[in-house]
Amino acid sequence: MLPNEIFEKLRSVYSDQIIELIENHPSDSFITVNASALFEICHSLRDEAFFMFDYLMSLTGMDLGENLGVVYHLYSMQLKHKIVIKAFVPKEQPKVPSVERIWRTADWHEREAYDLIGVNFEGHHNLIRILLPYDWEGYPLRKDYTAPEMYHGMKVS
Amino acid sequence: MENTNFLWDLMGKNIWSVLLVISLPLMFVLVYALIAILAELKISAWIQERLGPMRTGPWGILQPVAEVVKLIQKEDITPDQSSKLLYNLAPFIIFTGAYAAFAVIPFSEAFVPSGIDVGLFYVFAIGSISAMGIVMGGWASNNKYSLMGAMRAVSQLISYEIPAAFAVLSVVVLASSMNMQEISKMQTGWFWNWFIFGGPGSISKIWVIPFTVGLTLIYFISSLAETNRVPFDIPEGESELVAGFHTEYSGMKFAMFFFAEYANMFVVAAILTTIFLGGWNSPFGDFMQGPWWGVFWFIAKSFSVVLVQIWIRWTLPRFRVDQLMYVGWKVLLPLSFVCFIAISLFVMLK
Amino acid sequence: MIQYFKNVWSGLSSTFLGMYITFKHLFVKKVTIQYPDQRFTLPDNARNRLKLEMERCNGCNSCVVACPVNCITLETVRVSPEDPHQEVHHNGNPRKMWVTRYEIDFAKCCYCGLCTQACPSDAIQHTQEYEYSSYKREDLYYKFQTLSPDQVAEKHRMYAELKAKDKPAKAEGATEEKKAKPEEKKEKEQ
Amino acid sequence: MSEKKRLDLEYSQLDSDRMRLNVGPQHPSTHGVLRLEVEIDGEIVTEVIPHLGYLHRSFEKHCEKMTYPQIIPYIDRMDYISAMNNEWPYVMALEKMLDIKVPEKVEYIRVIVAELNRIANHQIAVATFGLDAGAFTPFLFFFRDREYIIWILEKLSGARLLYNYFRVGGLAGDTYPSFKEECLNVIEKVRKTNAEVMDLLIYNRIFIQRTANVGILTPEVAVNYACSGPVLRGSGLRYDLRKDEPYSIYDRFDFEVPVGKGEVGFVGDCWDRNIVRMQEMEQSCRIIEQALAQMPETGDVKANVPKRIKPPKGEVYMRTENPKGDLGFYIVSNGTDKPERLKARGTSFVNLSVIPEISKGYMFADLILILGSIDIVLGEVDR
Repeated sequence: MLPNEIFEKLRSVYSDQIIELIENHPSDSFITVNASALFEICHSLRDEAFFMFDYLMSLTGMDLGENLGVVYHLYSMQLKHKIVIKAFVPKEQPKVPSVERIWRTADWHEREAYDLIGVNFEGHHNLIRILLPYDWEGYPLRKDYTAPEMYHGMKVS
Repeated sequence: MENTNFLWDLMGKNIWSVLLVISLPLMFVLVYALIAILAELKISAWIQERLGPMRTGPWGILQPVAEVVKLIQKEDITPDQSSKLLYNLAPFIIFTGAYAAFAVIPFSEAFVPSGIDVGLFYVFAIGSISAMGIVMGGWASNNKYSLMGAMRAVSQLISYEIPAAFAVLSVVVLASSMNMQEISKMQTGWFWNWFIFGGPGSISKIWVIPFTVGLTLIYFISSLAETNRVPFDIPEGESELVAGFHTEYSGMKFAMFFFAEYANMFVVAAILTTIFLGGWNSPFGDFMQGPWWGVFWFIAKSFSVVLVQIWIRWTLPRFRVDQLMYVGWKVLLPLSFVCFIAISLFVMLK
Repeated sequence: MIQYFKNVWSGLSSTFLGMYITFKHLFVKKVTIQYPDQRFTLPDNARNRLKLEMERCNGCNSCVVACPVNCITLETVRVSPEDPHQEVHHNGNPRKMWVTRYEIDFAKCCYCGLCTQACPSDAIQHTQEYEYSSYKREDLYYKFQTLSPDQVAEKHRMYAELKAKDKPAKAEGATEEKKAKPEEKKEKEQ
Repeated sequence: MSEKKRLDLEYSQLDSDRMRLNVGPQHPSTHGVLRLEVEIDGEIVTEVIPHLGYLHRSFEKHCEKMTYPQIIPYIDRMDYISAMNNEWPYVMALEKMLDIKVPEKVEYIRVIVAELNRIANHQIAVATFGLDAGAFTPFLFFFRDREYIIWILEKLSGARLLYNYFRVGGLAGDTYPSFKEECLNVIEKVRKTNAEVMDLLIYNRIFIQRTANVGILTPEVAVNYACSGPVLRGSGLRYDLRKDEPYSIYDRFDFEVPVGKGEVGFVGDCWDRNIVRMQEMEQSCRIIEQALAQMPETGDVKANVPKRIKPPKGEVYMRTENPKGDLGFYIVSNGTDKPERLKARGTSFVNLSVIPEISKGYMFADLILILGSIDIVLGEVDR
């Protein structure tokens, strides 16, 4: 299924929650959705017979200035098609519903996005830092991040 | 037993001769252990198409010496939270257990340190001491890996003692003696008189040969388990338990564990040689037979068994702890029992 | 029951098969070599320690730009035409830049080879030398500049004089330079 | 009270404490600096909590500060035992963004080096798996053969492990004259060793006992955890990007995708994951043979690429079949010569996340084997 067909299908069910489809060759085309409805959309993307996106390839957190973005790269094992879903949330309140219950692989990906970007995934069972030390402060992949001078008496450079 | 120790004849029974008798096996163990370590290094290297140690002495033959010197120089670490007395005692107990077994091993028809009549029984009794040492070391280290290693080691030693004992008992039944010197003497003559081939006797013994060969194999496998060698090295299973019960040991105490392992290997090989492979007897009748040749044959046979142990180590992967128990209780024990009964029947009907 | 004996048999037979294989390998020609005495020959393009040929280096800074780990430190001074000490490059062109400092921190270097490819005059190149470990990090800080500190001070002074002399013309010169630079870049891209 | 009931009661009253064991970060079998917090009940594992990050090098943060060609050496250091395969999706993503057509010969050389590196990676995977099971000799047999592969790659790229060989639109260098013969020689050696290791290790009864029916990963769980590579194929799913989404020139080669069949146990156990790697080596050999035969003798090794790589504004997610699974690079470009965001979907990172799921209820020694069968490289997990 092509991205525009997926977009139309989603649009027919979720109407306003699906914001736009951006196609810009040679870039990947992606669908922007409303973050509040993300869980339901992902759920139907996995379970509906014409989507069958059972394989979450990658989950990326992004810093876009005043917004934080979460990008989902989905793939279907049965139907062999893929789609990119994006959701944007304001930086002050970066709350995105967790899709960990839909794709278990999102568990660590979401922890990573929380760790490095600071996206708060609601409904994640264990949202703690994964790559950085558990008591690290700040979210390094944000553009306005400045590394601390010292960490537990060790010089950070 | 008359004439079991040439030193008694030579020097009489005084404090010096006794000391000499005690120290002769010790010297042998030290030299043997160095050679065995070198053999392990070199055989493993050759199997893996490597050269092995080459830089210490010609062809690296001084490598074990260098290793021992290095271990002596190393810092002797005692963990802060360990139980100091037991921690320091454990390596010596293990080594003592291994070394005490040498008391009854007949090196030659003219030399056995102590020719007691219940030699085999003594060996098995003494062999359990090393289990105690392992538990002491593992528990006292205050390390979870050590503790797990120690627990595994003890369960393993206890389980494999039984098939080994059955194998030995069958020979005791055949030879109707527990004196190791006596058993060795019984196998004099050509190699078909060895107990691996049913022991001395008429052609009718052909019925018993499969069972004795099987028992030899069973004893060999159990002995691998008793000495914690691959494929039964789970007490020190490197990939899981880091180093098992001796994880925390370093320096000379580690060297004691090391020596004890090799000494133990020789003990089980020596028992195998004595009870199944004709002890100090030449395989070719009177050819090269005699007290001095006896020492040669005995050490040569025992060392070959040690080499096979080394060879197996570099071939096989390791068992898991439940599979080890399976092999011990459900394979070796029933099979050894069957062999034991068959041999007993044979002896009764003979 | 049959399965039981089959298992025992397969255990024994596979063990003997493995022992046979390892036994064969006892007598195979060994593949390892005695390292410090014998060595493998490295291929010509092996990427090991860097070397710099100063007569080739024109101080163009492209290696510094290419380096992903910033291990190269480069400082240059323009050659004053009145300097009695003039050098020519290997290809006969006169030197335009004095390289007053060229240092590589091999503790940082990742041997990626990007600097050697970026160098327009093949001045920086990889060598076959790979045994140069050291007990101190400072020892891994290699200095390639050929000028002595006194000479460097001299060059700086010369350049300052040159600038002072050109001061009236500086405003024009600077604008010219700025214009010239983007053009060069465009040419490079093409 | 019946005997059984009495025994049950006694056992239930037995005070069995669970022990928390810290496996790693310094442990012989964690394949790097991975720390597993393991709760064991006797020998049975009841809980596994992986703690990552001991090798975190802020790869993604670094990338935002570097130009596109400078990132390639960093990518080598992610999965450092299959660096060639790592570079590939990255340069392919950039080529897609820049719309560059790669010369024919480059495609062939890329396939050959990637497959050679795949063999080398699987050799290490099987070797260390055997080592986890306690067999040391196959480990060194594989390392011996891997050395021959590394020599070829060293002659091509100049480095043994961190090649930095791929470039956007081409390669760093051409092949050398004896390249073909050496590749064929290596294939022969690989096949010989594989046959030997099959007897020595894979079909050894003890090894089968250790690995069969251990760490069973069902296809549903594997897909839900987005496992890929031999871990997924070991569960019986025929999913290989080289077949499913033929990138580069993989559609020109005739090869099979081996899957776990449950030959000695259930489908998806450690043995299956391992045998898939062994069979993939053979398939890689076949691909290399075909590629060597088809490779054009002469040709350019670099497409016409601007000197400063500035992809247009946009984003690309490109994935290829790494030896460990599919490795993806998500590159967001803002039109400058530095990426706005670069996310690497680490294969080992995703594959490792399945460990807590599949290792519960097995023995502690099995946990080590399960970890070994997943074939992780901590450089890629922690990035």
